[in-house]
Amino acid sequence: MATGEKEILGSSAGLAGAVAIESGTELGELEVKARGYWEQVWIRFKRDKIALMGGVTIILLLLSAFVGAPLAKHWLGHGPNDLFFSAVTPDTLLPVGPFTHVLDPNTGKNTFFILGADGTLGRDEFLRILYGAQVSFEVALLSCLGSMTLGVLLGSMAGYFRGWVDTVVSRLTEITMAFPQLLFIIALASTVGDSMNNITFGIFGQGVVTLVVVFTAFGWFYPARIIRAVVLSLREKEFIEAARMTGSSDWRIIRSHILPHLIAPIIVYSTLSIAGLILAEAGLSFLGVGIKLPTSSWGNLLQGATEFYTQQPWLMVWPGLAVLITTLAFNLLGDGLRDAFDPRATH
Amino acid sequence: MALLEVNDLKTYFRTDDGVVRAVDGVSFSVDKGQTLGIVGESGSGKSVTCLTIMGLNSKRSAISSGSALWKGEDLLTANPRRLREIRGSEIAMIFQDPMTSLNPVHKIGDQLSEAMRLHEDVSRKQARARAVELLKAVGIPRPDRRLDDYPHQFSGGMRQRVMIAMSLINNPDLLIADEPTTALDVTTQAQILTLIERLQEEFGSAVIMITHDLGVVAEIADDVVVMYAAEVAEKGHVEQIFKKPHHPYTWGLMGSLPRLDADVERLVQIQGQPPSMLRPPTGCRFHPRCPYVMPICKEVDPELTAVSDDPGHLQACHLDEETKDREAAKLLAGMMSGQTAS
Amino acid sequence: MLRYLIRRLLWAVLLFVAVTIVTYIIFYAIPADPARLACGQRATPECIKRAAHYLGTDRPLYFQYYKFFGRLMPFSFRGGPHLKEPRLGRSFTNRQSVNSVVAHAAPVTASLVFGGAVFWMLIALPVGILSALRPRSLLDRIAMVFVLVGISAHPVWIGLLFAYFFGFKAGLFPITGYSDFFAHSGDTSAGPVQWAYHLVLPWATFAILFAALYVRMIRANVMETLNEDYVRTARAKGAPEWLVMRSHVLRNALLPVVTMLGMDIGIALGGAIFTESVYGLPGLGKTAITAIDSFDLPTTQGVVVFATLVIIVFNLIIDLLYAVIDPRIRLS
Amino acid sequence: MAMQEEMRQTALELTGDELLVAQDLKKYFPVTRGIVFQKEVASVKAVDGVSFALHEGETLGVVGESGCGKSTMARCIMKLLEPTGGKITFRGQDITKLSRAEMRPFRREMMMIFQDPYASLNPRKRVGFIVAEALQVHKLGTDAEIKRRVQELLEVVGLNPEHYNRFPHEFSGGQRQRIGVARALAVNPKLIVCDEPVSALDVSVQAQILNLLKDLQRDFNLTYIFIAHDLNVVRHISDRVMVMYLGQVVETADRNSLYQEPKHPYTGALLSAVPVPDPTVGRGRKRIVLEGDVPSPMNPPSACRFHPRCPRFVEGRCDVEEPALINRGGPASHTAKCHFPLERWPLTEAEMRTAGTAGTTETAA
Repeated sequence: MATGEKEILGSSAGLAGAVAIESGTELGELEVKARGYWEQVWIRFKRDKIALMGGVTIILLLLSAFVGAPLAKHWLGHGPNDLFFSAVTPDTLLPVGPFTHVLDPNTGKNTFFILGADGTLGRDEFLRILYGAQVSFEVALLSCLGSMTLGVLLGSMAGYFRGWVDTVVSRLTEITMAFPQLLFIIALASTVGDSMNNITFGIFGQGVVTLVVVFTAFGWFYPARIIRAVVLSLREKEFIEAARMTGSSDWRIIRSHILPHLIAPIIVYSTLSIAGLILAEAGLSFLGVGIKLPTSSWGNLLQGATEFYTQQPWLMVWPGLAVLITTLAFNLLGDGLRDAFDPRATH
Repeated sequence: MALLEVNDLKTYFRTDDGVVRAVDGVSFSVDKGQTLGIVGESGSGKSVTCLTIMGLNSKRSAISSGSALWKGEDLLTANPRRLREIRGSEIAMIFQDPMTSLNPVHKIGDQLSEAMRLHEDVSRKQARARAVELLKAVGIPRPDRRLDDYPHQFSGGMRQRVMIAMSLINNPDLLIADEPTTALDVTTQAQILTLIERLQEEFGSAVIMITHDLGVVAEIADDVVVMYAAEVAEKGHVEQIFKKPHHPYTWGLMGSLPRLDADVERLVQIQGQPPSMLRPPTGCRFHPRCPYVMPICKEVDPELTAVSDDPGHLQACHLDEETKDREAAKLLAGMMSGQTAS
Repeated sequence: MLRYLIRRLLWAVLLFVAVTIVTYIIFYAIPADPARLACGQRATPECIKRAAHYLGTDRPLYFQYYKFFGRLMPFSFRGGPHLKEPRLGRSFTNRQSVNSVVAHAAPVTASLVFGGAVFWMLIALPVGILSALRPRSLLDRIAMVFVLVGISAHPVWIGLLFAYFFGFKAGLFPITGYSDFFAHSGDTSAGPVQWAYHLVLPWATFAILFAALYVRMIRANVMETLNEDYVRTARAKGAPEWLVMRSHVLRNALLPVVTMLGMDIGIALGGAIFTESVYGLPGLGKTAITAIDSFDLPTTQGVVVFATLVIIVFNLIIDLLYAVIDPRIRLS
Repeated sequence: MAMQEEMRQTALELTGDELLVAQDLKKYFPVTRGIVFQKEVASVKAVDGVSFALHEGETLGVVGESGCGKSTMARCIMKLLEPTGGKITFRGQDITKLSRAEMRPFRREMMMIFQDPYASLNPRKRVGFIVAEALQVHKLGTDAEIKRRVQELLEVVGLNPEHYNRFPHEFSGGQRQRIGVARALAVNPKLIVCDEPVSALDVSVQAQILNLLKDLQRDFNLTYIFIAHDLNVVRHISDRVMVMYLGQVVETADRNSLYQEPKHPYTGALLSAVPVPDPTVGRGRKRIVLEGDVPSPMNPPSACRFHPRCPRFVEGRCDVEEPALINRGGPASHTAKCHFPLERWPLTEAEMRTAGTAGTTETAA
């Protein structure tokens, strides 16, 4: 009773302990030993040179898409959608090859096409690839954000509260998985596309919003399944029970015991899903249901290249290579992060 | 000649964090029909010792040295083919976790007869008949029908019986049981121990019983090896170990066990935690936890030497015998007094 | 077992109904006016009205769906005669029966997908198993690079590169076109050899992504199974390594691969769309894309419903197959 | 039925000053089956009518094999699981039906120590946070006060108070269990439910924790419910012991009475199965080996649940009439749920099998 309380509180060593702590911090000893989870993850991640390379590549790609593209446009003096009839060889009707000077009819000056022209309309391939990167990143990052938000919300609710919420979410994911997804996405992109393609909020390319909506609609269920599984297994852990034992509210348990465990899978899955989304955007644009011309995208550049691929094979190399490098960087980063978060995983 | 003679056995594992010395110079021998108990806490290297003898460690990460003479033939240097011949037919092994030790996609009968057909040229029918015989011997009801069942249709205790049947199907000379009852309840443990004892009488096999339970060792072992931190702390006949223990670690183990037949207010507790085998303590590995620690203990690793008045009893401790006799007597007297008090 | 069967079967039926509902909403409720689309470019109000009546879009949505679903059924509702209409309707563009459109396209896609599956398993099985057995070896490292490139490179791009190098430059294989497996008498342009010859590049293209995914999955599964206690038990019995591998490691490690294979073949039916459009194969995907371009709703929808049905049937088969090969499910 | 109810009641003589009383506590887990709509087809009777009373400062040991419902019972008492039936009274107040909010003040009074020292500490949280959680939740003190208190608690359980901002993975199993003890102690609870607190630990460390628990009980006048499958450990720490089998209590008695004169054949079998670390004693006695496995709690045997495995099974009695948990001879507080209790202990296997002179034991009861 009261005596017990007194005894625990009154134990004199407490003060000595506190003093020891302070001196320990001074010596920097505690900092060295008390390595937190995130610190350990970071140490493991730093050791993984390949994953670091992926991360650096991603930063460079983002910079070149959102900073480099406008700069290049400024320096070259023409935009990605400007048409140059002089960039098409008149007798063969083929676009000009890399490193060609093209006459700008507006200014009468020569302008430089680093990777040549993209097709019979004579647009600058290099700038189109840079601006295509913008579109790719916009679609991938926003769709990832959308599907992860939806997925994490539904998945964690299903996992934590079980009951009818779980039933509904689980059945919904099963139904979504039974769809021939690609066909559906294409169909959806074409039916809702007409009304949504022109929504750009002033900053996005045409069709970006449509793709984000469609990808979000079909992308949430996989993260939801992962998160649900994680929360379900967390829920059975004794430390959750221990938190309930102390009288913690649901909100406190979710915030301080469940969420910290979800960050790792969310980060890893997001990184890997961005790679997939970049591929998907390029695919849909290639099929003509994604980003619509004249807005450039790696997918519609690839589509344009098929017309000339026997005569100008380089045209299909550039956008494909851009996709490869970007997705590879995200995949490497994702794999590295997974290993850093869970060193024992076998794959 | 001893059936199995292990000399200065060492097994190190390479890991990302460094070399783990799982077994570090262990010697013992087992005679025909005898039961050897190996006791120690988790991580003391008792399981790895036996896996090394069986050649079942991962070849990629484990390095072993020393020798394990099986009827005079060194198992550590034997070629893989010869080792396979011995495994399962002359030396058989039972593992700790009966839930995961059986292949979930094969029928029990097939797994049993596989063990037999690997070593003997018998027909499917003969192997099946033998399997029924053994399932019966280990006390599985309706064995002929249960042969066609899958492991998940058996309870933990029943699976361990199946494992025992499988290990005995070729009449092995030595049975290594690696904590066979740790995962089981006490009544099931009694069933399994009784079974092993009975079968040992019937089949005449020698047994190595690996366990952390001193009680199990006291009940079924003839000789006992006490392991601590990859080394042998003490070994001898079961009576010697329990009546006149000579190592402070053994005292600690015995004193820390609450007992059914003795009352003590406070248990003897061994301070601290078992060491990491990545960086084992210098000198005697028990010295950081030893209440009798002397300066020499921190520097010199004690040799395993015979107790002066008892040549079969070996121990590795710097403490003088007089103190040991006194302390051991005190410990046992303490337990005895408890016994009378109850 | 029977209970399991019935449950899977009922769930499959339920899934099918759910998918058709969503399909119907996407195709007939979201687009502005199907009737206008049905009339084509120069739609007169009269035509639209007629078309709306014919399509039933002047009736409430649930009734439209009811009719649509009723047509799909192999038997008639309420004992009346079955509608004398093809189950999947008629194309807006050429009034062809969608059934026959699908029937023509399906074998092409099936050839691509099943051939591709054989292709990818032929790569993934040996590479996955060997690299699991020798982690960090040269083969394993090469396999891991292949995996990364395989999942990162765009299938369209791989297709274009293959077509360029093996088709155009080296002239080894045809770049476009499809050839029937069954030759009509006297037709030398068809037959199994021509069929395979035309499909080599598409198969290779199609297989790369899945081969990469499967190498990774098989490698992980085998590595995990190698650490199982029962594998140690098998070794302790004295089983030779090949037997341990065959009967204890692979048997268990490849069980989940079977399920994945079933699901992926179903998904791949839709995924074949890229390969089909690169190589100009008249399969389901190409049909769907052409139909979407010309706002041909019934055809698009027909392809989607068909593909869904195939996926559901496939998953069902896999479920049942799994129950046969895994005693833990069969007997529970 | 009515008679049995009555007997259960008589077995529990309440004086009014109990800290905790459980009456006819039940927890059934539904087994559902269905294709679209799940319907309940059966239930796992994990805890099926458990009653006991607990006085302040006392330790009640609960033993039984895995699956006997001892952990489920602990979670029902802690209200981590909603009991299906029965009544739990804490200090005279019925807490069975309390909502989570109403339960909160009681959470300060009863704490739990968990089995797995790895799973029971959140690996992403510092030790300080873990130990302080109850203090934070119940808003007991400022941050500085809480920090000081945490350090004191770490000291009390034998850990270095400097280590409050380390993570659980930096501690060994035994030290982690000490952290678990510190967490349970933080708000000065009256009752601590220990759910197999030492079964995951090495023998040498197990003794440290047992000694610590005993010291704390002495110092802070704690009341324990101590659950374990190890009879040695339970005997060491308990004042009274309750033996459970298939969700029911089969025997309950003072420690000495139970271990020296078990009445229920199941208790006898358990006691004889425990290996004794003494070669002369251990080999001298005979184990009573029970046949078969524990039946499924979904479909427990009729009448006396132990009858299919019982060496003293009498057909027509044990499988027909359920015995009551009442005094079967010996001290008044010693109750057993058996028609044919053991006459004395130890018994040889042959004596065990002869189900005694049934009539006399019944009348004696």
